Amino acid sequence: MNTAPLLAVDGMGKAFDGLIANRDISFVVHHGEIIGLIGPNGAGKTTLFNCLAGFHTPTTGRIAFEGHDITGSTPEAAAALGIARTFQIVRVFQSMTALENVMVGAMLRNKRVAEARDRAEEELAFVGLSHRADTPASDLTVSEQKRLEVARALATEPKLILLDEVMAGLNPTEVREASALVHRIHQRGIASIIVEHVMEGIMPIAHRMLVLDYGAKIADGTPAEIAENPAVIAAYLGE
Amino acid sequence: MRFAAAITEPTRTPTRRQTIKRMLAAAALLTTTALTGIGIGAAPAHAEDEIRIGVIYPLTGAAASTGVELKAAAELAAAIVNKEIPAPPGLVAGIGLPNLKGAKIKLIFGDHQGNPQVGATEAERLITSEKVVALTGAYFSNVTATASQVAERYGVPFLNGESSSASLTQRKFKWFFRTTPHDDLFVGNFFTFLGDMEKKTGDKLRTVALFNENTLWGNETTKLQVKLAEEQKFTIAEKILYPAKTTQMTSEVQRIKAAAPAVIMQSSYLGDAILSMKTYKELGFSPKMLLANDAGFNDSEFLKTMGKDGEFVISREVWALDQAERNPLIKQVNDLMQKRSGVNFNGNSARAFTGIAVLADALDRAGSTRPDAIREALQKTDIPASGLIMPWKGVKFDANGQNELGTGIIVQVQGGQYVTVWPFDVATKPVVYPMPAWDGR
Amino acid sequence: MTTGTNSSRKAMGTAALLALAAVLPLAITEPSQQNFLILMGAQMGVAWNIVGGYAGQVSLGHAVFYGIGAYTSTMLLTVLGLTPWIGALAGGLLASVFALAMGWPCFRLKGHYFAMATIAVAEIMQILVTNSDFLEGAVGLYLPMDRSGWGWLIFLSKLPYYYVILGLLVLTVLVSWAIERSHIGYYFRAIKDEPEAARALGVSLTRYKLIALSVSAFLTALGGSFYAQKEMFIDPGSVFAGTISIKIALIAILGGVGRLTGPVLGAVILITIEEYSRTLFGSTGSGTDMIIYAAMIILVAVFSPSGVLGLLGDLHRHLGRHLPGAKPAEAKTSAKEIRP
Amino acid sequence: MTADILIQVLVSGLLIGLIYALVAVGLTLIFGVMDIVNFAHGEFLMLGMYASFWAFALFAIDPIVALPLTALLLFAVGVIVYQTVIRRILKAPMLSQIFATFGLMILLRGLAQFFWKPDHRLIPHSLVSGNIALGPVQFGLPQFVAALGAVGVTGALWMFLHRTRLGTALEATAIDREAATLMGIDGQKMFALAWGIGAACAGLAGGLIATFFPIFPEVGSNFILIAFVVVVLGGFGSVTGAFLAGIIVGLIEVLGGFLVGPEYKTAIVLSLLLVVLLVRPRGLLGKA
Repeated sequence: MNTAPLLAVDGMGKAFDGLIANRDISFVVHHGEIIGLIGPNGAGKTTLFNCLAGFHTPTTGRIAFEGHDITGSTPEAAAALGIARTFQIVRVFQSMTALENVMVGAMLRNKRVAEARDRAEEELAFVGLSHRADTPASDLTVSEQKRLEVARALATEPKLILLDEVMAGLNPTEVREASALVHRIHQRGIASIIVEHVMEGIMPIAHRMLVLDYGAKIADGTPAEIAENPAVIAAYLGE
Repeated sequence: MRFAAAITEPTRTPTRRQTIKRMLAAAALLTTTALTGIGIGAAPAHAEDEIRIGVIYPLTGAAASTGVELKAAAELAAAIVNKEIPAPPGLVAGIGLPNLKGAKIKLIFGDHQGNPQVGATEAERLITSEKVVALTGAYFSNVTATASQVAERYGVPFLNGESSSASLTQRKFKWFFRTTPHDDLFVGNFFTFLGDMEKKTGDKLRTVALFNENTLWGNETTKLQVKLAEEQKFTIAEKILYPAKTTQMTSEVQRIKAAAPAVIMQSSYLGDAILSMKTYKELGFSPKMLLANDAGFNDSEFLKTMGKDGEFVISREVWALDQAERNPLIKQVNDLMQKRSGVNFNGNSARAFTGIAVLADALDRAGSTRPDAIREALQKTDIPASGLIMPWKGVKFDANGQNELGTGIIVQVQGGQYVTVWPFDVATKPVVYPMPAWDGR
Repeated sequence: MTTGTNSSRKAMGTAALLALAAVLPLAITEPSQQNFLILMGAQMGVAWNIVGGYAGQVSLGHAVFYGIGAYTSTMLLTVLGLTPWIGALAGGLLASVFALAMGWPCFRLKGHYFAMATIAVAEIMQILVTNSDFLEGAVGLYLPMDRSGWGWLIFLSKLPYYYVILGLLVLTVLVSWAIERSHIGYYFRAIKDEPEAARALGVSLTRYKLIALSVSAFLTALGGSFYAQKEMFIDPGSVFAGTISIKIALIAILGGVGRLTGPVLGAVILITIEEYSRTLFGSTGSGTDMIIYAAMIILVAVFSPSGVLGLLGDLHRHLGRHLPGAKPAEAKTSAKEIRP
Repeated sequence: MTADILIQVLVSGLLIGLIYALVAVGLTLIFGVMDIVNFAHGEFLMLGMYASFWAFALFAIDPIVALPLTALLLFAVGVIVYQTVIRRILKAPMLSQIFATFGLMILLRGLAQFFWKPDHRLIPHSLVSGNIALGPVQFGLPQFVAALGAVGVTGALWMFLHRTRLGTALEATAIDREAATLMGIDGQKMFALAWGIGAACAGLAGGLIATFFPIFPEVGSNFILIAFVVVVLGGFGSVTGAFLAGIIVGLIEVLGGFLVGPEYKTAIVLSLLLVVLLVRPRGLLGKA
């Protein structure tokens, strides 16, 4: 059953007031795959995320999720279909505890508060934050807040999770933990696309890498292939 | 900047100093609240021979200047009843309260701020905690409406001296009495006056513009004016209800100017009255006659602020100083007012004075402070014209509590004074007609 | 400490407060001391808090719902002779529908722009009603005094009104409490904290903001119907006034927004100050009452920016820090406890 | 309707619109610099009117001559208000700030009534009084001078913000408070300056309006709603936007009042505001 791609992006482009952020991007993501999305600053990675998650409407091209056209759908519709995301700059719900944050995610599939709480507790345990469940989210460290966002996204029971720089600013131990977390997400059968600057975090675990430069896709292949791709090297060195 | 984010409690922990400061503030706040609460909660001790009357006026807010004036008039009336000031002979209530063994009345004032709910709250407070035996006020018709229904529920007489909304005495209330004539009579007078002027001058004054403020008073007036205009074959060239608290009246005056009526009938409170006069002048517009419906145009402040530009305005009134020629009481009591507060009476304050005087008269005849006794006395009120400072035929209430003997006069500003110009038999000066153009003054 | 025990403790506190309010008239027989203005203020504040506090959408035009409630029940009573029990319900529904119609476009606006739009809608509505012949325009409507009793919700004495408004307050608090505990309450707070993140979790901003506004509108309209029944005269200037909108918001802000008991506390303090400064100093005609009232407001804003409940929170935190054996971390969480 | 009347209506609308603009620029400036909505702005206007009145009544100084004095006085009031109240609520939640400026509004009204009585006052014969007639079009000299003053003051404010060091610093603070602080601009000083200038603008407006409008403690409430509408229509924080919006609001109000009916004139202006907001959610020239 996993033969049809989970996500198919075809010729997608996005322009803001004439400024082109994404151009003619096409790729597919299969069920459970881990995709690394890299590129220099301003290459259009976050714009691509925003288009996939329904925050932006692409100017051209199509996005299909499990065969359904979701081009220009809303974030809430994308979430309902099974696309979850985290934010580059963390956006936890400041007035809530860590547990309550995750409960909001869990409520997408189950509106009962008690059941959402159970579900949220599982996800907090999954990311290793059980001991901080009743701490106000605003009192968590940045690294904890990032994990909290992951737990919150997972609680929506997604098929695809978009992780925006979850490893930025972490120390080497934390990076290893984060990599392990991504791997465990994969083991649950959830596909992920990971925007990351921390290469040592992403290269070992990604099944495939996408490279963007100036809004266009310049490479798509295994980490090993990417590492030797002249265009990629040029893009990074030319930075 | 988002409200949403801003509402979130600041995440920083307050320093200890701040916390202490806040605690002190909280303590101060709560203590003050509690203290004021106790201060009010304790029932005031009254002297036995003191009869308390509740008086509700707008003492803060947009109409505060009028309210303060009414308060002064009411206090003068109380002083006369209490014989702190010798009363001119013949004045109603001038004899004090002999049937109550010379008891003194004490006015307890309440401030309704122009707000009907506050008016009702004040009425209730005055009745239940201040133990007043009767209420008077409240100037604004809509506040009188809510305050008097509280009195009705508690079975306490409410004597209204200066609200002119006709509907107030159509409610079949048992405890509500009104000394002033209401808008039915006033608006009727307008048209009679115009008819009389046509006969006198031979001019046609059949096209009128209605220019009224858009609250209860102006709205009711408009309805009556439309009705009477139709009945008496007047043409309404323009009908404007303007919003209160306006910053400009240009569009209003432009419309009236474009409609070119012979007469403007205007109902405005003070601020709007001044602003409209300024706008007439600014746009160089003067109709043959500006017929104002009391209120702002007759406020003591109106002429003081307008100076010469207020000349020739014609307004309906219930009181004028020049009526002293016919009734010496008017001048005598006005002198007392001058001496005490430094201002002359006007229609509003004279009616406020009369309200307290009529109430005191009823109190004395009741010989008791029981509400039903006072009510009965009020129903039997029969004060002759000679006892009043109003140019009325007297005070006598009909079944709805409306004074049947009230009349109106029409005055005109001439030489910085309001002079009576109608009815012609009581007029002291002829009408200056037509109103001179602004550049011809 | 879990949220469960926390919120049930709070619910017990609120219940105790309301129970106290219920027996208060037995102790205080002086009618003017049975201050239901406080209860009316609290009811409006709690209703406003649903949209302005929990969902963080600051409406400064709530008078429009209040007015719709007052006019609907009064028109149904005077024209059709319908009991206000039904009239108030109809008014609430109408206000909800109006809230949906106005929220649909207005919720596209953010922050001050949204607040300003709500002011504009309320002012426009006031002008339209003022000029509507059908609604008797600026003249207003009198309620008939010849009927009374529970069927007509018109009473000659004050006590029944006290219990009606107390009941309405209880209903409003219960609705608010139920929302707070349900997924809707979590969604409201999520929308207020981080709207974009909430959307990413499948929360439809428009839908939940509309829910917040229409529930709040419904309850506010019930308050308006009550006003009409109590004062027995309404006109546009007294039920659609902008000052009502501001006061409703002030009550919630003073007590602490987004907390169940905040507006109740806010009403107790604000209305008390307002009433007593007026009764003590208002009769002088010198504006002293306004000065005192205003000074109090400024003091609260300056010294207690997150409302009196926030102040109590600081107090709690401060004391907690100095209790023997209390760890700072615990003191900190305990301060958060009073949050919903 | 003849062309004459239309021109007359438009002229009147333009004149009052310019006055609205002047009242609103100070309000929008304060908002732009520090994101605080000042509910007491109408009361600054009121204080400006009273300053003119007392200068006239006590020292026989004409309101027009007294303008610099009025501006200085209100500048001081603005700074004092900032130092005593606003400075303490800078970091407070937005709602508390609303609460504080609302309290300030009531306080200033109360103080005005306490010290100057609730009476309506008018400056009877200012230097500028009387009418100007241009063919069939007539308008008051006071209104004309006030409108000119509005253009002058707004122009001067614009020049100040864009052509002087201090003004540029103020603008920089408005655009990005933190970046400005990093550049060595004293934020506190800028805020105090914004309140001073904002209040001074309201004071100047008061001085100009005082030549033809009655003066009383509650007069601010006549202007505040329109001032808010102008600020929002122009876009919070945009001086140029407020200037344009003032003119638009004045024209629409007078024209709408004339054509549709004066009872609906405020409703027309507010509806215009709503329509503009639906198309441009940040007003005409508001910052994103």
